[in-house]
This record gives sequence, structure tokens and C-alpha cells, in this order.
Amino acid sequence: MKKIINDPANVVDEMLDGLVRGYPQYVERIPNTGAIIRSNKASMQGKVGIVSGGGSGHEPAHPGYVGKGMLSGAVAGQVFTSPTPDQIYAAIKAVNTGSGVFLVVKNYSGDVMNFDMAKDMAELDDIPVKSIVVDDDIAVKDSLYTQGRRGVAGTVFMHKILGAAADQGATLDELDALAQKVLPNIKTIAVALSAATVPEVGKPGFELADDEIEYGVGIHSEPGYRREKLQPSKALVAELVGKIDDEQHLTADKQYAVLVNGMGATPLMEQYIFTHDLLNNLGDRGIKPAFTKIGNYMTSIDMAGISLTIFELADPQWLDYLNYPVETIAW
Amino acid sequence: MKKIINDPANVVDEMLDGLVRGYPQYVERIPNTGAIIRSNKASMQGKVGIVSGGGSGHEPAHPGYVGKGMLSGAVAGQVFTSPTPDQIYAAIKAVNTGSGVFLVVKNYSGDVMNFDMAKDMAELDDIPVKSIVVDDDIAVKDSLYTQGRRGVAGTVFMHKILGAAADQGATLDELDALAQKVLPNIKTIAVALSAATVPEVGKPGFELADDEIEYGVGIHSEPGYRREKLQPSKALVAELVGKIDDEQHLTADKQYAVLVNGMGATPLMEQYIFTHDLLNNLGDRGIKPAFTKIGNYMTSIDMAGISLTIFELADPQWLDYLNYPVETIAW
Amino acid sequence: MTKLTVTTAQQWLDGFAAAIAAHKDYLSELDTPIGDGDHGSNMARGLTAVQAAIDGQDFAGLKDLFKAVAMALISKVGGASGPLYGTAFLEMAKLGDQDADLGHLLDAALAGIRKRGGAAPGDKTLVDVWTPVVEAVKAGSLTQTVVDDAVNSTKDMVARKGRASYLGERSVGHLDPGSVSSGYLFTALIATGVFA
Amino acid sequence: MTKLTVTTAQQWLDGFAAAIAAHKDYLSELDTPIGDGDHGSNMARGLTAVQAAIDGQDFAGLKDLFKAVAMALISKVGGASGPLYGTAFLEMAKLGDQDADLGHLLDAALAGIRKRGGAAPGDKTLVDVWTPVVEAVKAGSLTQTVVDDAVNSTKDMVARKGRASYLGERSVGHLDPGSVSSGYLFTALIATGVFA
Ligand SMILES: Nc1ncnc2c1ncn2[C@@H]1O[C@H](COP(=O)(O)OP(=O)(O)O)[C@@H](O)[C@H]1O
Ligand SMILES: Nc1ncnc2c1ncn2[C@@H]1O[C@H](COP(=O)(O)OP(=O)(O)O)[C@@H](O)[C@H]1O
Ligand SMILES: [Mg+2]
Ligand SMILES: [Mg+2]
Ligand SMILES: [Mg+2]
Ligand SMILES: [Mg+2]
Repeated sequence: MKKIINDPANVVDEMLDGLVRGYPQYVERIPNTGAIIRSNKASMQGKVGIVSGGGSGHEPAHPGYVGKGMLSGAVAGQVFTSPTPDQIYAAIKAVNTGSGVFLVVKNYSGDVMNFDMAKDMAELDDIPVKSIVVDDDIAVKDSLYTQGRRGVAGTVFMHKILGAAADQGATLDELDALAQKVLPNIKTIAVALSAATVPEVGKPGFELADDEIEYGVGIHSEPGYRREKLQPSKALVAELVGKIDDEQHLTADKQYAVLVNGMGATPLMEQYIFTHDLLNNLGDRGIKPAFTKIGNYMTSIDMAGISLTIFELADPQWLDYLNYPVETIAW
Repeated sequence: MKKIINDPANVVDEMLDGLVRGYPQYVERIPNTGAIIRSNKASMQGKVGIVSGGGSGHEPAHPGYVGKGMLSGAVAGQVFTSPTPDQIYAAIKAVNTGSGVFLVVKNYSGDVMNFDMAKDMAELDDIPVKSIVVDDDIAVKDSLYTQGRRGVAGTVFMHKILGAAADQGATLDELDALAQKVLPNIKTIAVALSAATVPEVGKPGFELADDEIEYGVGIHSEPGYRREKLQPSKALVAELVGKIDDEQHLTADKQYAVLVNGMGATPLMEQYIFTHDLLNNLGDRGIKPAFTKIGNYMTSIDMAGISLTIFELADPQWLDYLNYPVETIAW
Repeated sequence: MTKLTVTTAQQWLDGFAAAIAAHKDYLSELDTPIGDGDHGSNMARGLTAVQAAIDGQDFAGLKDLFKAVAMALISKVGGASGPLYGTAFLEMAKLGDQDADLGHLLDAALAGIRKRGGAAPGDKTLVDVWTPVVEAVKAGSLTQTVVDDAVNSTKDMVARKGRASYLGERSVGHLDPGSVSSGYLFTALIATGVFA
Repeated sequence: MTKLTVTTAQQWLDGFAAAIAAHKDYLSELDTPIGDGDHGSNMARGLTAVQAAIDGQDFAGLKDLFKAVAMALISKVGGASGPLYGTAFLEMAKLGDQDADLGHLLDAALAGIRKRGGAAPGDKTLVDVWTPVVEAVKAGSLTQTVVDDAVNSTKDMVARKGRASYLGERSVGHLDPGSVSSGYLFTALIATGVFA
């Protein structure tokens, strides 16, 4: 393992410190927690707070999205490990200005349970809390009898939409309805060229040969659905768009937002090339996305790979929400 | 070589296409060139144009800095290869609105010569052109008899300062004076954990053992000044800050801006940890930077490593320039 | 009816902490092919916090002891196992001082786990160890074989909850890491001699 | 006095293009330890463009031919070698139709290279090949040995211009890639038989 760190046991603590000290204009840390909240307190007055979070290792998610117009707080757990309820609760308390708090949770057993417990704690304090569980990763088969799908990069769109609506005064119930309506329109799928190395583990989550890729991996090195020889960018795009099309029939008469997301070690050069092929592929279907974003938005530490999110803009207002100005480190 | 590309010969062309098609609100491409210019033409009216550029492989540099308040145009050459004069000239012509054009050139023989030739061409057209050659990399010994130092990540600060001044109406001569004054205050130095792989070459520019790092590398895998065993982040910070301090005595009574720059494959987790150690190191010297930026701003394709830029804010107005709002993909 | 005392409970927790410390890497390895490779570090972080919270402390009753354990687990483990083990001890704390019958205590703990995580028997989670073990305790017949069989039974199951569920059929052939750590919990309980 | 004709010049350029194509990888390898590993691809891209610009074309004189060559190099190579080789041919184009004396032509080219790049002899650049070669052409005594010696002389020099200069003393022991490609240029010139 070759990383710029000190003690693997302290990576989260030191990282959060570096982040808030580097960007005091946007974020601050609730002492002794992994809760990162907005510095601009005035921007939260009278608004519903939006709190997200999850395990660390997905930087700039989630603290990078804290700021006016987007999240009110983000709670960071240990690497790839859900944060604990007391820390989530600390964030909820800190950002509640009387209008309640909305939680954005990714669909992992750990996140769901810890956020639920934090919600219970907040309700004991009479803070109204609602939440959405994001499950955009279509690589996983969905079913009523299972955990269901993972929450991955599409969560960033959820943050953006809810943050814009909250900043414009949406109530907790309105945010809840909005989140429910948005959720089924966000679909994500990834391809990995190499797995992430968790500092405390010291070796990659899985091994891929020099010429191998894996489709459908998660953001914690969860295995995907198929391993094969490295393909040209065009072919990767065809596979990923095809899978999304199977789920969410892509048609020329609809509006879409896309997120091409680098996993951490994949340079922008490759992400832009992938985007070029993506826009060609969509173009062949008569689709020109109304909104595009390319970069490292929901990473998996130093994994190499790309995820593709396609978000059907079923309501034209959602595009305004995506374009709504924010003051954050990373959107 | 494991990359998400199609034909290695087409990476620049496809990447630029992906970029401008993904971000039409910010940038457009002059057909058949590597010249990327602002889409917001109104924002350039009556202002001096700022054109930068260089070889590709440093994404988001330089097109990521094109937009209102920053660059007017950025010219991309082949990977690690200076763009040609005709393309630079095309950008100059496209962004000149009558007030002339200022060129930001990094100190490489190729860049200097190609930008010089473009300047000659523009002058034949009566477009007034001035330029600055950025040479912020202190890893290289300076001398009158040599090429001098390389231009690296500190160039991004030069873009920001000049872009803000130009947007506020500075004349070509004023920009020239400003650039000359800013230049000696920007110092950068890097450490690499692995070298970049140029797609057409197919293997890394140099090999480092699993436990080796190299101090002082350039952004094209130019070798550095020392190779040693991997050190903790703290020690890397001590080495890099020490080198900058040797050049530019760091003192508590001065104001500084810092840029912690990832080289492409180094995740933000490590960059934030490095920042934590950096702010401690500077803190011990009584210094609290007035401005901090952390992320992949001037990369070297998929190199792993970090560069540190310290910019002495000799004029308090420079801080305003750094904080001046911009509309770009990547600042 | 098997009674639990504060002293026996502390012994139990010490034994559990020792087992987790000894098998930290093994638990994380089990969590690698079908999870995210952190179950060992999660549990070890939690049990270190538990020991810090209870070591050398005098607890008036099981309620205080289990509450301290629950809070340490809930606030230090994170992930899926933190809320699950934390809830288990929280539910036992709720009964603690009125009812020290092990069968009742563990029954309440299991109900809490099932409510928190929504897993049913057969979903390849620690519920598959807790369910037969609690049955056996209530029947007065818990043995090491019951524990081992329960742990091993998870190997051939298809995961329907937790990270392993993302793998579907491919989760078959691997032990469930949370079941293995729960196995250590009950092995430590037997080792206190409470059933002897 | 050695006269250059359009036909000989085209032969010269064909020979140069062939040599660059044959040694593309070698030139990039030379550029790796002391540069950025692209000199071969840069020159190959340039000479492919030169051939596309001149192949099958009828040029009225050296001026038109060299101008086409210069424009192809300047607009396709980039890097350091593009402006340098481009300037060389541009300067020859300027003289082209009045003066076809090879010594004069190459003298003008070298002056252009030196002005553009600011390198002096001894700086470990292609100037170290051009300088003795142009001397020899003017003296009517260019041989392959002159070319080879000039190329090899760059090996022990400390680079003071171009990327290799960042290495200082550590640039010693490596041939300068631009000098090697210039060696091919002059080897191709000799091969036309113009000096025979
Ligand atoms: N919904 C659930 N109900 C019961 N147990 C669960 C559930 N989800 C996960 N588990 C248990 O948690 C274990 C994984 O714990 P751990 O690795 O610490 O957390 P995470 O999965 O968040 O990384 C699994 O092996 C399984 O036994
Ligand atoms: N200032 C200069 N003057 C003369 N020749 C130079 C100068 N700088 C570089 N060169 C020549 O250019 C060659 C490198 O060319 P190339 O690799 O194509 O460009 P780059 O260095 O931009 O990658 C060097 O080997 C050297 O001979
Ligand atoms: Mg985990
Ligand atoms: Mg080059
Ligand atoms: Mg786990
Ligand atoms: Mg080169």
C-alpha cells in the first residue's frame, strides 16, 4: 500500500481536520465527531436542514456538498463504515433551525440502521425528521425480499435537488414528496479497472488482472456482475448505457441529466473520453442531455473506474434545481 | 496500460470533444483545433483576453479554467506536447475584442517557442499581445544560462489573478505589470508516488518501487531531485515546505495562499491528510494561510503524488482576486 | 431458568472481547469476498470501547452494565454490526434489573435485532445464529455444537440482507461474518460456565 | 558550392521521413530518461504531415516546397522540435528561389534555430549537430563521420536548454534526442548524392 497518510487508524480524523481547516468559509466540524456542518449559519435560518453522510472514502462526498444551496451537514463514518447514530444526531441537532431535518441515506444495512436510530433520537427531542433511502445502483437485482439496491453516485443528484428546493423554502413534507418522486428516476452503474485499498486493510478489495475490468462494482469494492477483458471506452459506454436502458427506457422525447463519475484514480482525460463516447451513444438514440457533470464526485478511495448516472428529468423544474447556484467545495 | 480510451492516437481529440459537449455553457472548441474558448462571448467584450495552454494531460488544466472571470481561451496540444502556433493564434484571434490578449505560458522550450510564434502572427494582424512565462517549480536549479525552472501548478493561481483583474477591466499593460509582480511570489514543489503513463507510450515515464517516492518531479514525469523510501505525510510536508522556505522565507507577518494539488491518481483522502499536516507545519511557523485550495488542478495524467504551491500575497488585493467569483468548470 | 449476574456478564463480555481481538483479521477476511472487509475492525473497535467503558467499573445491576455496553457499541462501531449488537444490548438493558433470566434477555435482544435490521432466519445474517441459540437457551440445552452448527449453516445460504445480498447466488459458499462473530459471543457465554 | 534542386530536396525529405518512421520508437526512448518520451511521436506526426503536403505535388521552386514543409511542421509537431524544425525550413524558404546554395540555405536555417530557441553550441541540443554540419557543408566537406561525431558529441554534454536541462549534471551520458533526429536529416541529405 502506497499512500500519503500517517497512521492508517487516523485517516478519517486527519482528513476531516484538513478539510475543515482548508475550507473554513464552507464547513466546520462538530468537535469529536465526524459531523461536518455549514459555516454559513445564516443560510440555514428558517430552512429545512438536509443531512447526508455515510462511510468515508468517497471524497469529496459528502462534506464537499455542504454549503448554501445544498447540504446542511454531512456525517462521515470510518472508511467504508456507516457513521454512528450519536454523530448523525449531533448533525441533525446542529442544523435544525425549527423547520425539521431531512436525511439522505444510501441503501446499506449499516447506513439505514444508524440513520434510523439517529432519527429516533431526534424525535425524542421533538425535531421532525424525514428521510429518503437512495438505491440507484442498477447492477444489483432488486427484490422485496432482499436489501435491495445500493446507493451510489446518483445520490449526489439527490443532494442537489433537495438542497436547491430547501434553499427556496420547501417544507419537510414537500422535500419528502420531492425525494420520493425523484428517486426512481436516478439510475447508476459502474465499471472498475482496479479496486480500492482501505488504509487499515492495506490491500485492494479485489484483484483484477492487468487486462481485466469488472462491470457493476459498488463503491466499497463490492463485486460486480461480470468480469472481462479491457474494452475500448466506446464498448464500456455501450454496456453501461445498455443496462440503464433496460431499466429505464431511454427515449428521445425525454430530458436527462448525466453524471460521469470518476472513482478516484481515473484521470479526467479518461472521463472526458468516456463522455465523448457517451454523448455519441445517447445521440444515436436522439438524446442530448440537458445537464452534464464530469469528475470525481462519489469516489471509492483510489479505485480506478467510472460510474454513469442517468437521471430522467420527469419534472422540468428539476433542471432548474440542478442549475441552482450553490456555495460548496465540490459541486 | 489500463485506461478507458479508444485509440491512443485520438485521446486529445476525443477528450476535448467530450469536454465541450459536456459543458457547452462554459466552453466551445474552435473546429479542427485544440483551442477551447469561452461560450459566454458577452463576458469578453471590452476586456483583455487571457489565453493559456500547453500540452494535454494536465486536466482540468487548462480548459477547466476557461470562463467568465478567468481564462478567455486555453489551447491544448497533444499529450505532454506544446500546442502549435497556428492553434494558439486561432485562440488569440477568437478572444480578442479589441483590447489585446495576454498569454500565460509555462516555461518549457516548446511552449515558449510556440507561443512566441503565435504572438508574432497576432502582431502581424495588429493584435497587441503580451505574455508571462511561469516558472514556479523550485525543484529545478535556476540559472541565467539554462532553460530555468518549469511552470507547474502555481500557473493556476496566475490564471486566477489575471482573470479577475481582466474581468475588472485591467488593460494589457496593467496585466503585464501585475503578472510580473505576481510571478516571483509563486513557488511549487512536488512529490510523486508513481509516474504518468502517456497513452501513446503505454508505460510509465519512470518506475518507482512499491515503497519508493521521488521528490521534485515535474508534471511530465521529469525526474526529481531525490528518491527515497515512502515517508508519512507529515514528513513529506516537512520536506516540501522546507524547500519552499529555503527559497521564499516563510514568516508569520506575511499572508499566503496555498494550493495542495493532486497529480491525477491520488485521492482527495490523501490530499486532505496532507493538508492537515501542512496546516500544522505552517501553524508551527505562526502562519495561517489566507486562502487554501485542495484538489486535482494541474495533473499529470494518472501520476500519483501531490504538489504544494505557496503563493506569498505581497499585495492584499491579490486575495480579492483569488476570491473573485468565476464561471468555469474546474476552479 | 438460567440466571445472569453482573459478574458473569462481565466475564462473558471479557471473553467476547478477547475472542474478537484474537479473530479480528479472520473476521475481516470473511467480510472480504461477500462484504467490504471491515467486520473485524468494526467489532474490534467496538469491543475496545466496551472494555474501556466497563473495565474496573462497579455496576449496580445488569441494566447499567448493558446500557454502558450498548452505548459503547452504538457510538463506536458504525456499519451494520454497530446498531445490531448495540440494539441487542440495549434491549437487554431494558429488562435487566427486573429479569435476569438469560432466555428472556436473549429473546428480547433477538427481537430488537430483527426489528432493527428486518432480517428473518435464512437471510444469511447473524439472525441465523441468534435464532437457534436463543431457542436452545430457552430450552435449557445450549451447547457448543448448537452454536457451531448455527454458524456453519450460514455457509450455504443465499444472502438476502446486508452487503452480501448484492451478490445474490454468489454469496453461497461463504460463512456470514456477523454470524461468526455472534458465534464467538455465545461461545464466550458458554465459557462463563453459566450453563454448567 | 553545392546546389539544391527541388527534385533533390524532395528526395532528401523522403529519406528523412523514412528514417524518422523507422526510428520513431528509438527517438522516444532517447527522450525518456532526459525528456518526456515523445520526440519520436512528435517527429513522426510532423513528417507524416510533410509527406501529405508534398507528395505528388509539383513545386515551382524551393521556396514553395520549403514553405509547405515548414507549415506542416509548425502546425503539426508542437513541442520544442516543431518550432525549431519549422523555423529552419521557413528560413530556407525565405532564401529559396534566389539562392539554392546548400551552405547558404543551411546557414540561414541554423541562424533561425538559434534565434528561436536561444541555444548555443554546447547546450546539448540539435544546435550541436547543425553547427559542425553547416560548417562542413560550407567547407565542402560534409561526410557521414562529421554527422555521427556531432550526434555522439552530445552524449557527454550537460544540457542547458530544453527539458533535459531540468536534470542538470544528470543529463550527462545520454544522447540528445533532437540531435539524433537532426543526424537523420543530414544522413538523408548525404544519401541524395548531392555532395557526390
Ligand atoms: N439487515 C441486517 N439484519 C441482520 N444482520 C445484518 C443485517 N445487515 C448486515 N447484517 C450483519 O452484519 C454483518 C456485517 O457487519 P459489518 O461488516 O460490521 O458491517 P457493514 O456491512 O456495514 O460493513 C453481516 O455479516 C450480517 O451478519
Ligand atoms: N531551446 C532549444 N533550442 C534548441 N533545441 C532545443 C531547445 N529545446 C529543445 N530542443 C531540442 O528539442 C528536442 C526535444 O524535442 P521534443 O521532444 O520533440 O520536444 P519537447 O521537449 O517539447 O517534448 C531536444 O532533444 C533538443 O534537441
Ligand atoms: Mg462497512
Ligand atoms: Mg513533449
Ligand atoms: Mg463490513
Ligand atoms: Mg519530448
